[in-house]
Amino acid sequence: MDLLVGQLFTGLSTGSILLLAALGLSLTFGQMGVVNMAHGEFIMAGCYTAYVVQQVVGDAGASLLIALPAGFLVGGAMGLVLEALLIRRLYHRPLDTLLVTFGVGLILQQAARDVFGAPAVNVSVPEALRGGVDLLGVTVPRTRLFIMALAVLSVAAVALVLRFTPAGRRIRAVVGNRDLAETAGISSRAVDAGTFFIGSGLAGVAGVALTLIGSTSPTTGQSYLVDAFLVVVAGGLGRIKGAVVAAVALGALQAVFETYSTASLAKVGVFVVIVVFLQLRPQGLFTLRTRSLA
Amino acid sequence: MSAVLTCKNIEVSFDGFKAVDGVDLELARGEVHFLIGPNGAGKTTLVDAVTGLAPYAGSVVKDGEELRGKKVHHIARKGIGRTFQTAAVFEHLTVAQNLDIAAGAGRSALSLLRRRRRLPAVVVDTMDRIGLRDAADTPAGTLAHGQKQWLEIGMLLVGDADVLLLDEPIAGMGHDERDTTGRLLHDIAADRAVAVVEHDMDFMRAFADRVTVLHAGAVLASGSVDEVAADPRVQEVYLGTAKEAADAARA
Amino acid sequence: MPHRFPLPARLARALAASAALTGLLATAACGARAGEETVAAESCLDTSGDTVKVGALNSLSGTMAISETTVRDAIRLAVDELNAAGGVQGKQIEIVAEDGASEPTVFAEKAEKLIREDCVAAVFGGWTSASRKAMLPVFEDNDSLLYYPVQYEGLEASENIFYTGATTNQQIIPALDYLAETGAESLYLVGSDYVFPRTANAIINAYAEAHGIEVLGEDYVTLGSTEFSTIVNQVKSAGADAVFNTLNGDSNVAFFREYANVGLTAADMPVMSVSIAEEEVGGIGVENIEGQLAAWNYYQTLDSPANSAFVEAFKAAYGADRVTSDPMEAAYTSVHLWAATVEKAGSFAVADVQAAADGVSFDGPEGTVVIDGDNHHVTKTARIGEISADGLLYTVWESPAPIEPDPFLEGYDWAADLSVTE
Amino acid sequence: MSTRLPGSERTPMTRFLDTRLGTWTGFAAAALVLFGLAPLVLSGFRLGLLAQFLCYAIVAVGIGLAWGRGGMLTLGQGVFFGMGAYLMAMHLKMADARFEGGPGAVPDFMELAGIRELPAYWAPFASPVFTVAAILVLPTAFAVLLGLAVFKRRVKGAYFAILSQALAGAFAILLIGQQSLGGFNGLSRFRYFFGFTLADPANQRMLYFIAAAVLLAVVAVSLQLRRSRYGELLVAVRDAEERVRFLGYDAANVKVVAYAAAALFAAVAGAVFVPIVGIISPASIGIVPSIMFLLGVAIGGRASLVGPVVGALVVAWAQTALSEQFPSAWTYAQGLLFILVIALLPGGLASAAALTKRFRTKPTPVEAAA
Repeated sequence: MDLLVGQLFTGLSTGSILLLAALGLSLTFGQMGVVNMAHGEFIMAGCYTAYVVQQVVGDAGASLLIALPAGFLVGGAMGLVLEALLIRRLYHRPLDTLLVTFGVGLILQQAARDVFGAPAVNVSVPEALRGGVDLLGVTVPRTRLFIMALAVLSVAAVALVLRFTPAGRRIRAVVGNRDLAETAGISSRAVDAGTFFIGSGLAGVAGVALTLIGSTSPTTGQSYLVDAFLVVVAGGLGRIKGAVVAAVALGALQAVFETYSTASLAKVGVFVVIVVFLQLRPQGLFTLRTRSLA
Repeated sequence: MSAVLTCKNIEVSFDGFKAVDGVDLELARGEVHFLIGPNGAGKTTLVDAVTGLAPYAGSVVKDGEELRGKKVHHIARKGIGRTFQTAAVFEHLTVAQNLDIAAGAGRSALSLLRRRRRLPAVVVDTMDRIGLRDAADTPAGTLAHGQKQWLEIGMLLVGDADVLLLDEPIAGMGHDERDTTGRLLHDIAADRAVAVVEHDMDFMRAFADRVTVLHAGAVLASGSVDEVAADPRVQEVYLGTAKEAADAARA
Repeated sequence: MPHRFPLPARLARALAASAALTGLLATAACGARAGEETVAAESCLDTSGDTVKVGALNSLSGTMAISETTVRDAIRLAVDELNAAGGVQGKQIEIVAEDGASEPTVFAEKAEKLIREDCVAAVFGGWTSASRKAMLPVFEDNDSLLYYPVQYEGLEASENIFYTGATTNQQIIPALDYLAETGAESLYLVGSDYVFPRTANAIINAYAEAHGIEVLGEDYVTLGSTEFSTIVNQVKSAGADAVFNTLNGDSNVAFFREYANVGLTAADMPVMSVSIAEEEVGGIGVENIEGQLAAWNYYQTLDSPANSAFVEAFKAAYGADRVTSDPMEAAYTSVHLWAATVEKAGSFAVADVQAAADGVSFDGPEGTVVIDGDNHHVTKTARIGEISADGLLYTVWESPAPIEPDPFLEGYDWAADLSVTE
Repeated sequence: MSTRLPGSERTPMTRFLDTRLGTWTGFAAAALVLFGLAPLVLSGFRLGLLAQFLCYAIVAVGIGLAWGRGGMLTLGQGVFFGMGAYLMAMHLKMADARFEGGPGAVPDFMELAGIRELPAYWAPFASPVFTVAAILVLPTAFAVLLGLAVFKRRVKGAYFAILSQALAGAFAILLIGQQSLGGFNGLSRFRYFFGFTLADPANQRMLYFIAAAVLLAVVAVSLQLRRSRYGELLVAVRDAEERVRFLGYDAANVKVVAYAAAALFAAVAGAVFVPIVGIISPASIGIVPSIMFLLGVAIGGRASLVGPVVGALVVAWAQTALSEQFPSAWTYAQGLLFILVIALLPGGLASAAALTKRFRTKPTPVEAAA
């Protein structure tokens, strides 16, 4: 029983971390087909935002509350700049965007190294989030509960924005059919910029949250990126629902593999499962219907 | 004239929405057969289904062979060719290369690995036929819009397709080009079945041998141009078109 | 279109041509076959001038740059000291610096460059075992010298390498002795998935079996992994007396945070780490790791005149906020050991240095170290340190005397049949 | 208006090289430089370095084919490079063990890791013939299987890129966990290469010649593929994959051939790389090294034949030359090169000559569809 609950919790927890990292990607990848390899560095920027805020504010609790929106703004602003300077020019070359943003990621990583130093820096966990809570016989760290709550909150916020705000409706229209949306008078450029802002902002939020459990160093973002991409691929293009299911499934899968074999083999196992899965559903879990071929 | 291609009770649905709902269609050799209907009527989806792009229920039979469930390239090899709304030619290859590829679906692996020594006669003839002989070594991407459409039709001709499904072949063409295209269609329909998805009513009236009107995924009317034009339901649908198009754009 | 031969003929002709060409060149250029004597490349070391070059080969970019840049600083400090004191054999020492870029292949390439193009007398550097393994054949084939300053998994001895960091019997085994002395009867092993942790854990398993200690679990994570939920839960439910931690780098941060967050403390389940030094404590956050143990041979807080001088000189050179750590000290010591050996040999030549090495000693920050001429390792004092609230480590136990190096653990019966698990 | 593909611009030079005389002239000139000039002017060390770079160039030729001509952005070439390298390294370790310890001896690193029994899958690598066959067959077969699995299901574009990247990551992790393949440290310390002593400078020179010959051979194969009808078909698939399907071709097969060829080239490069550099470890084949293979290709011109070769050589040289003086600046430079070349000069250096009037970012249709 303990083991099962522990497993379940670990799966959910790993899944929520993956989800936080992948949510923004899913938006930008889904809408524009843009593979943003610098997304990991936006997460890292969020981590360092948390660090800087904490240096200024001092109190760990207050600084976390400030850092979350600050991280969103920092990530979002970086996304806007990236979109305006580079991605906008490359919309018709999504594969090239992948390499260009990889270059951006390299530069951001090195910049972090030069500004903050190569060693990891410490972001203190607020007193209220230290220690664990006993749930059904297993100790659940509060930081992980916090991250799960944040993931749920982020997904809910994104879903609400997409569903109920005019901006969200425009985004969905562009995802559904870019050309048609344009003929209906929606400026897809403005929508793209907006999406990129939100998607990158979510990376920043993820970064702030991840300081609670992981290290803050120039390479932090990189370690989440590949897994996040796999979530998006498995989840299907542009589908938040798909990303959620895929993240939790991958998290659980990883946890199970890890318990019954080694953590290294778990990574390989997850990859194999995804390739097999794509045999069954080449376009991911949930796909949008697209009418035109070309 | 006998039907080359027979579609029976075709149904295509996406996420519960029936884009094509029980369509019967026969294409016969020697006819230029127009498929018309308002946006969202299911014309392109029907073509997608026949060519293996969209899964469907029902039956498509060509020369006595059921095509449902076959892969796209197998269906193509059965002699069914199609074009797309935006001309799909290989922009970075020359006209001659485009046609050579289209002519060569049956080539052996070894011959593929060789360099092309001379153009097959059918490619040269077809270039004459579609008026692109002088543009043989021009990259297809630099052709004028209409020329691309012709090239695409030419690619089906060299490939020995005897059922041609053309999706808006005159979109963006000038008046003279339309006439040329129309004559070309009749010319190639002599020994083939040609279906044309089109919005342009003048063009349809000038060149259609037979017309099928689709609306909301079903066949509304079918027959000669005059028969169809006289059908009150067709008139009603076409008066409503402007409103529907606006709705679709807002969705 | 010009006439062409059919493909098979042309292909055959091209293949024949390239095969013939290769064959021709192979026979024309072929050198010694296996078993024949080969002449090792002649050293181009030139000692006729006022200066002698040495190489410093550390990663200044890539993932290992964090650690290796600090080693570079220590090497530079030692060379500056030598030069200020009149040089070695009266000659000033000049550093040729190269970046290993955290890539074994780059280490091999740069080592070869230092030896063959720059004609250095010796090279100081390397950190990961992979980098050392990559450089080893280069130094052997070119008959040159490498001074390697980092604790490692042992099981190696080359004529062309001097190992100035601890081997396993100077770090792992004393750490186990300490845990056993303080009453640990069961252990849980957590490590990164590479050679050092796997070898260390093989030793720990053999030791445990011989000393009646139970190993309750053994887990590996990918290098750089930051997901420790499963492992920490397993550690917790296993309830071992202590954890032996061979994690490397950023994984430590995530591990200790998770560890603290599930409510585990140094008091109820201490963690003995072998890769956490002064440099790493800051990133983990002192509040997450206070009271935990580490096993090294040197801490910045060692109380000796030699260490005070070293720490002072280092801070003066690189900034008051810098800390000194074990690998840095070992690198610093290695430069002085080389100089002392050259002085004893009266020559920079590799063969002379090798011949003179046995018994050469240096009174370094960690105490007196002596080169063992047989295995080219050095004697070292083992020290267990506790991480304190100020982020530094303080010695809580040390071996009564410097421990002789025993890289193949020949002096330990229980280690006779070590086997690294998959 | 010109909308030619970057890298396929017609200049008098490329026109000449396209003739039969031009082709032979090109190869002769390259052979003269590689076999004549380079050994004459370069020191033994520099020649060894060049040999290493030539291996990267061999990988680059394959990437040029798969990515530049076939539109498959393969971020996982390190996998095939690593396969070839490890297969060769296993043979070298076996040969060393047999030579020094007699039959039945296990390679030195295994002995140290406590592996006393030779794992069964190692045994066949004692045979040089088996090894060479394995290098030529195994990675290619793996690429074919993987290619069929993904391309038949029409996984393409960014999906394929991400999958190939994840593959590289998974492969590196898998290797790190295999103690019987040297784990994280990889395999190193080779003494003999098919009976020749590696320490001998004359044999090191021989290795250089082998690398150069392999590069020329690979370029020749790639050239033949490009000029053939298959080459045109491959470009057609890149530009409009569905269109090709509607013409009756199985586009997946077309892609698999180019992907497998790229894999074969990478594997051969890896096999040659090992005796030259003396080590292969997971660090050389993971996600980042795999992407770095692309940098040279992009700079040189992905769609051109010689561009990737030149690009790979230039990047490798720049890395060696610059990274020692400015380690951090080199990382910035890498990042900037990726951005500038791909955003502003998608055809790479190969297109720079033809790029006289204005800079174009002409969309290529296949990617808009991806």
